Amino acid sequence: MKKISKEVVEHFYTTMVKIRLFEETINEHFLKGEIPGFVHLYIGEEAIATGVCANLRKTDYITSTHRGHGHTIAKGGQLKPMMAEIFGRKTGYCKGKGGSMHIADFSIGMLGANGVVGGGYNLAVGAGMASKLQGNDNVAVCFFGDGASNRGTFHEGLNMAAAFKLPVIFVNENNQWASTTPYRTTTSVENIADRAVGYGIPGVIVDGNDVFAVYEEAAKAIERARAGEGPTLLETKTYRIKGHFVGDPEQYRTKEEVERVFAATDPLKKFREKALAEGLLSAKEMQEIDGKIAQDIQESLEYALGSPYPGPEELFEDLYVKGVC
Amino acid sequence: MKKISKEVVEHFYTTMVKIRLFEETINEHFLKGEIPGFVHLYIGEEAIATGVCANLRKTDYITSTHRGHGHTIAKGGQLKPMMAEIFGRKTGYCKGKGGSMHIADFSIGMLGANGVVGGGYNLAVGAGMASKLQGNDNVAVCFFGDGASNRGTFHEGLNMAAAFKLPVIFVNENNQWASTTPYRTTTSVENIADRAVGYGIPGVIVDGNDVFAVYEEAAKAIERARAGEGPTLLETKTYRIKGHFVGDPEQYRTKEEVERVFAATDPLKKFREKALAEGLLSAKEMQEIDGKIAQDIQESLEYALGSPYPGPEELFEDLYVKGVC
Amino acid sequence: MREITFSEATLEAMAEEMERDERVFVMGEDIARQGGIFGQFKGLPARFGTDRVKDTPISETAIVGAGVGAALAGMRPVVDMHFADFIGVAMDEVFNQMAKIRYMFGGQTTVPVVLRAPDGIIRSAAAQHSQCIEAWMLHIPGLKVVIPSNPADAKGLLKAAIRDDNPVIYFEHKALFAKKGPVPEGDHLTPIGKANVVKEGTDVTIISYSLTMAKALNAAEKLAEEGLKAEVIDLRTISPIDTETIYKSVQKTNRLVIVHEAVKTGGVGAEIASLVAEEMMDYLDAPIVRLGMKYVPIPFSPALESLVLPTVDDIVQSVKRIVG
Amino acid sequence: MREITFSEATLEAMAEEMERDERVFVMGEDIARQGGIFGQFKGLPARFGTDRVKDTPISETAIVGAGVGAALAGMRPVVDMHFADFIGVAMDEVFNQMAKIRYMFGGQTTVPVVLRAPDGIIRSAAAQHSQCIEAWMLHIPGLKVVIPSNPADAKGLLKAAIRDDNPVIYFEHKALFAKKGPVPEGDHLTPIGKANVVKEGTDVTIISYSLTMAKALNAAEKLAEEGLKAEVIDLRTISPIDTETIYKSVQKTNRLVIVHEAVKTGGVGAEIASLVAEEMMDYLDAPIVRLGMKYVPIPFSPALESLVLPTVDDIVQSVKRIVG
Ligand SMILES: Cc1ncc(C[n+]2csc(CCOP(=O)(O)OP(=O)(O)O)c2C)c(N)n1
Ligand SMILES: Cc1ncc(C[n+]2csc(CCOP(=O)(O)OP(=O)(O)O)c2C)c(N)n1
Ligand SMILES: [Mg+2]
Ligand SMILES: [Mg+2]
Repeated sequence: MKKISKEVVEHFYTTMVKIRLFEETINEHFLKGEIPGFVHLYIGEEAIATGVCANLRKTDYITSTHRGHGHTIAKGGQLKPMMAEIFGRKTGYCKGKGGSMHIADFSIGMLGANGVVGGGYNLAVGAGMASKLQGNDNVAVCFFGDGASNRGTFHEGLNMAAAFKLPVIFVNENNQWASTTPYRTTTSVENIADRAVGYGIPGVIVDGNDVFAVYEEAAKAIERARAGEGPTLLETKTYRIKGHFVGDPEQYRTKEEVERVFAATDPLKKFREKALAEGLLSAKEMQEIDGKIAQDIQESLEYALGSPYPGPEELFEDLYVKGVC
Repeated sequence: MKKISKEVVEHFYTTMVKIRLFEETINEHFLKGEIPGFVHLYIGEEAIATGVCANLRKTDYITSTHRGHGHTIAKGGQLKPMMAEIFGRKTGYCKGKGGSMHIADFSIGMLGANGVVGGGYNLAVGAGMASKLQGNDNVAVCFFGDGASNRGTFHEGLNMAAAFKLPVIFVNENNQWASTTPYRTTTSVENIADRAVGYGIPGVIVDGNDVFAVYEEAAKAIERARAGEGPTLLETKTYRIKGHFVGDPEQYRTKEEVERVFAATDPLKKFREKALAEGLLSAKEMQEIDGKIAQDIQESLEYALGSPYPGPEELFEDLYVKGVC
Repeated sequence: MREITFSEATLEAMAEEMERDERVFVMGEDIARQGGIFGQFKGLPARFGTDRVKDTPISETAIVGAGVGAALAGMRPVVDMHFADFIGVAMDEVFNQMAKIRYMFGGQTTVPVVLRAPDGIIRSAAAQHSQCIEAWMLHIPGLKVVIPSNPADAKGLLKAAIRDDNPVIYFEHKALFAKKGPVPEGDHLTPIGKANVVKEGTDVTIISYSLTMAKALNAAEKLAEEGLKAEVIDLRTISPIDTETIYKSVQKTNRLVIVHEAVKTGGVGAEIASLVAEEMMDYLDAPIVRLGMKYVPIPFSPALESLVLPTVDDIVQSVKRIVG
Repeated sequence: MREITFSEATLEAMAEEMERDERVFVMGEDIARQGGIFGQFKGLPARFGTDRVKDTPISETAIVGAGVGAALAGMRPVVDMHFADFIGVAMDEVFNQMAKIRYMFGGQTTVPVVLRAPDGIIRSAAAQHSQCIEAWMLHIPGLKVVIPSNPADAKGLLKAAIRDDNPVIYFEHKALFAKKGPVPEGDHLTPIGKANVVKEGTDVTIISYSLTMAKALNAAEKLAEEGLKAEVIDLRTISPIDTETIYKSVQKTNRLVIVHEAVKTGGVGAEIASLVAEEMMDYLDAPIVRLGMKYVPIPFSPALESLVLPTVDDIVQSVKRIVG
């Protein structure tokens, strides 16, 4: 494993804590009935977006899912417009038109969360195609779930990316659940990465709860893509700790199972233990980060709650670009 | 290789000759401008449908493609209603409503040719699901092209069949071309059968120009399916000898290439040589079959040409089943 | 009569039909383990087993396509689309297979599939989880399309759809699932193709369906307070449209307002308005009015979402405008 | 003016726009090696290379989805659907991605994609290769939809579509590709959203578009022989509909016939008829008439296929009926 700079280590921790706290805050306010729509939390999967995106530049692209807050934060999104968007405010990323399932920040190459499961593959393929046509070395990362791996778009996207050697990295977040449905009951292979063979591309499996491991494997795949060698299918193994959405009655599994798994896999706990054991970050440094993030989240919350809702005059705005031709 | 009875050997030859002559007849009359619509010929691929379907019962199902005449004949379809359908006559299989791209014979489990490339996978999956629910051991065979293997339905169909262990055999006819496009320019793997790994099912490659080999491999896959062990992906390697459709200008390849390949791969020639060399059928026996088939085709042609076109009163027939509820 | 929820009514329909005919089975995402995301399949797996109440992969083309294939092989599948918005994923299967197989193959077979599609706005689910797309289906010969507005019709239409030998798209509004209403005991069927004159009147015909029916009836009450007698028709079946009932009503009232949740432009209201403009022009004493969703993707923020739908007041004002 | 075919006109449009803007590229099945199944891409690969004129796998969701993705990343893709009938395969990409991305994300980005879709009946291609589905697209806020009837508009609308920052669906009738007509030299653009009054008249307004325009004009000639002056409008843009031009014409002629090849029920004619029934009722002296495809999947046999479309005589008779 190559040496990781302290800066990067701090970035890992900061990003993961930011995601965790952001999601906990959302959870709390959703349960209070303050947040409209449906919200899917990224708690327990922080290491994946964090590890992958730590390798990306601002000009690289990502496509996201219904569970997209973590991806946006990891790609460099800002807390205030995210929070405001989730609360349906005018100051949100999408002026309140998107909500939790449709957050995007095109200024940093975050091409949007997607309410259609498996809707992101081909968008990422297209972004990769654009990079190739433009002759730059930007890459596109597509995050997708285990459930999403059974959509036909998976196949069409991976084949096209492979056939055209496009700079796309397909990052599977195998959290073992698709809503109420356990992974192996509807998916015919033990590992999603096994499917890489069908496209003649590398299929890699990594512990999705270990940010260091994710970072390292993603780095290889991204370098490969930048070098024009085509796509990689990277499977990150994790577990969905929370309900599918906030408010999910979770009648399909026991609390005990979830708690047992989480105790063993919590990526933040894992990070803290390793950081302390290997002297990467001190307890004090981590506490400082915790405090700083808590404050940022609090500020973003106040920003959101203090922001107005969009007004009727904005209803037809942004539908069409005007004045062309 | 297990011993094949003389009856089966005769069936191979009869069926392949029937397909070849049928297609040549269609070709001739299409070029004379007598046949409406678009016609895709099965010439050069006769061994595939023949070898596969020789293992099937009347109660088994097949789904077909735009290149479906051979599948229908091999499954036991009748020449007269086929011919009449292709000529748009009222006595055709579909009363003239379908044409070459939409021939079906539900009485023998031939669930229809499909104008949508890749439209057949899920129909076959559904038929397999029905067999399983009904508790019988009928199987469903889905024929599909190399080009079709890049449709998302391939993925959804194979995953579902594998996850539910359905009695479906996916028979790929890799004729190296999807319309004007050579196989390897748009498909990311050397063999379609490589994709079986992505579903945890057997992927088998066989010489699609050798009816004996196809028969044998298909037999294994079909037995497996009947025994409740789930689907197989069987790739049959062949070559598209004719244009994509009758009238194709074929500007994308040379006549020489095609002739060279055909000389080496013609499944009928291959069969005849082997039959004579191994004493399976005599030249005289084959001539007799040739003569009999030529006569059958001629009769079906006369039947078609002598049949009336559908009348205006039939336009709204068959749209809805009436009188239910 | 006993009152049960819309969701319970569909559950009864499913259970009775599965009991009655072992060829009936149902598949879709998340229907077995938790009984459907709106609870509309609760208890069925325990009763009929998970072979006949099947959780599927997230593979909408396979769900619909295999439903069609199973129907061709003698079954009577009900397939669940989770959200109507995802029909787009399987549109080829609906449009080029399900709808055409019988006709294209000369009537050799039947295609008895029911596609259940929960639609409509609920709880700010935003642009990709709120849509009503019944108008697309109306434009596809070979399909039947039904859309109940209350628990009794929810049961009756679902049972009729399952027994119908034609493919039927069954839209059910997400915001209706929890609504209660009287439902007859026993084998209650609602005929496909028959609209329901829910309230008789002489001054204007208001046609609606699904969740919006409540607004139409509410508007009719308000109008009654002002002495205006609205006839309110629940369309119930989108395809085939019950022109007889519509024409009869317009002949009586000479005025027509159509209200639905789907986007107004290119919606089902356009077909109804056109039929009347073609066939009943001489009976019309005023312009036809269509009310429907504004021409935007459905925005997330409640502040905007609340603006896209026609309101009771919109209906009342429209009627007054054309009656006045 | 020089005369070129519809196909050549689209070829000029492509070449000029690709020359002008290097962000423009095109992908689809069978477009490079043989120049498109209707020859409509002939010569482009030699001129612009096979990176910018790309043969794709048979993967319609990837063709449309990657087109959208490339647009988000700064390109201006043109994607070819081979046959409009296959849009169903990629309907989710069209409906839930392409059409909604700009609005749903609060106007952060533009989605300059053109989707070319050859549609309509030609040579008994039967149920799955002959359809016209522009009405679905009209019902989807966020899209623009154009549909030329002649070579000049084919060029002008395609160039305008490529330059438009909104997603545009460009329907082109398969039976038009070989038709010749005058096309201005140079940078000819046809404005999106403007209908074309092709022939002025006072007795009736006939609205049509695409291949059916020829029948409308033919009918107008026949009517002229009988002293009836029809005003003929080529809609050219399906979305947004040019209501101004339509209303102006109906105010003058007081009678309206709409003709298109798409299935009549739920077709674009329904929207036009409804708009007029809502806004122009006082000007109408007769029932509106819609003519369109009969309510069946398109049958193969020429004996049946020839019965499904409205004829010149249908138009003439309809006009006479409402004028008489
Ligand atoms: C095309 C489509 N089908 C179904 C759904 C409903 N749905 C939303 S999330 C989800 C489960 C997704 O599972 P997975 O891909 O594993 O992602 P996870 O939620 O575990 O992150 C389903 C079925 C959808 N949004 N889109
Ligand atoms: C969904 C869809 N996309 C495109 C087409 C147009 N098309 C018809 S046949 C064909 C090529 C099929 O190639 P392959 O699957 O290899 O079958 P083959 O013709 O070689 O038997 C194409 C692109 C279609 N009919 N359906
Ligand atoms: Mg998951
Ligand atoms: Mg092929």
